[in-house]
Amino acid sequence: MSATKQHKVRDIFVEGPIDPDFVGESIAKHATRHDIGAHEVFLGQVRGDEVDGKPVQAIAYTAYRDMALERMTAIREEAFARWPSMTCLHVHHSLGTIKTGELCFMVLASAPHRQAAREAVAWVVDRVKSELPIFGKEILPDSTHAWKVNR
Amino acid sequence: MSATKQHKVRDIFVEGPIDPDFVGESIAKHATRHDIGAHEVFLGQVRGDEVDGKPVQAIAYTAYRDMALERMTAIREEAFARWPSMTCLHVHHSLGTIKTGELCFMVLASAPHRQAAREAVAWVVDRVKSELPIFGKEILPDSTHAWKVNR
Amino acid sequence: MKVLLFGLIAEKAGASEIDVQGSSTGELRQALTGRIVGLDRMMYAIAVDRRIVHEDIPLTGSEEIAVLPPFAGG
Amino acid sequence: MKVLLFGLIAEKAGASEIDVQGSSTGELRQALTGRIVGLDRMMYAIAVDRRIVHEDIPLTGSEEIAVLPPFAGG
Repeated sequence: MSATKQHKVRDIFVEGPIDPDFVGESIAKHATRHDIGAHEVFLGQVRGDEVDGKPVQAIAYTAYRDMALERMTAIREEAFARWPSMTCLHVHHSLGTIKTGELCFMVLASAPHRQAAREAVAWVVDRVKSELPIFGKEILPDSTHAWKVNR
Repeated sequence: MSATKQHKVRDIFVEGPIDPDFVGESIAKHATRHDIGAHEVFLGQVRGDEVDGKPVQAIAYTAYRDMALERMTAIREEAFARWPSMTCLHVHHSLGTIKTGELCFMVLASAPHRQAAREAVAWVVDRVKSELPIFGKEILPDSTHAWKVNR
Repeated sequence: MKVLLFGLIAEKAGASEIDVQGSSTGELRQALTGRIVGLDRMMYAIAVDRRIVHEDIPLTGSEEIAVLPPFAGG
Repeated sequence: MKVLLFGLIAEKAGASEIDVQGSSTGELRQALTGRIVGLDRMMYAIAVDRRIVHEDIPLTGSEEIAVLPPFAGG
């Protein structure tokens, strides 16, 4: 009976890569929402960057889970306050080893019109990248590695 | 052997709604491109807006096909010139009757980094909506209809 | 010359193409207004060879002409 | 007090947590530098109860403390 709305902490983390089919399934679930006119989706894919002349073969992701989920809950709340017309916001991030070419990050926003969905996805992606304590070890050939840092 | 690059006119039109599974399949095809780090996707879904107090049940799309494809080819070329790092751009639009809740429009851009993919999708979506001769008849209950106009 | 019609305008004309005469887009607009009831109160654009033309330009009769109501793609 | 370590810093320390003493975040930084070789040349942040703290604040010992290298999510 508190005056403050209780916000559920959702788990955004999935073990292993995000299946491209999951993207389609996530969108399909919104077909019953007749107030939605626009979905905007961002997907992060592991790039085969060269590090010291060696191509990245995979990124092993770890996270400070409890802090990441607390931060994400705050970001979600702020996103819905900034774009009140947004009907849904789904965020998923991989943990564990994700190979080059596989998907590791998904943000999906849905709204009646494109402007809200577009702006919310851009804003949420940027906030997640800069504020969530997620760490990436770039796996290189010959059992070497490097630590990824977001630009 | 012409000095001018020959640009293929691609058919963006599909008969009927865009299957959400097709979105996942389109993304999955890029797993072999190790220079891609970001995919941005826009999806248009038919909204159940009220028109004169009656809910839209479907939109029947028609197009001036030849002009639409010519315009789209020009938009594609300009998009690749504006965002040279963009690796791929896929655009699909439905023709025929698309029910409320179904998808009628998809734009997918892929790039090494998110900024190019994000900006290109926003720009292409806006250009398609304002420049492609596509017409939408909103089907209402009782065999009535209204003609949709983009805002 | 043959003129392609789309959407609301095709519906009002009861046809997807129509034969009208005109040696310029201005003359064409006048001829169309006489043939399609209510066109003078509608928003539309004329495309000549698949490009929208706002000015009054001469026509030879060999162009591909279309009358386009407001776009609704996306 | 127990301090959680992540990523490159956990790797350098050879552990995902470490026991160090300090009555403030400033003292904690000094204690960590003595325990983790090369930490003084690394970029890192200290989180107290899951919030990053830039100032020097007092610690009672009951807080959840973590040492975080640069983020790489997305």
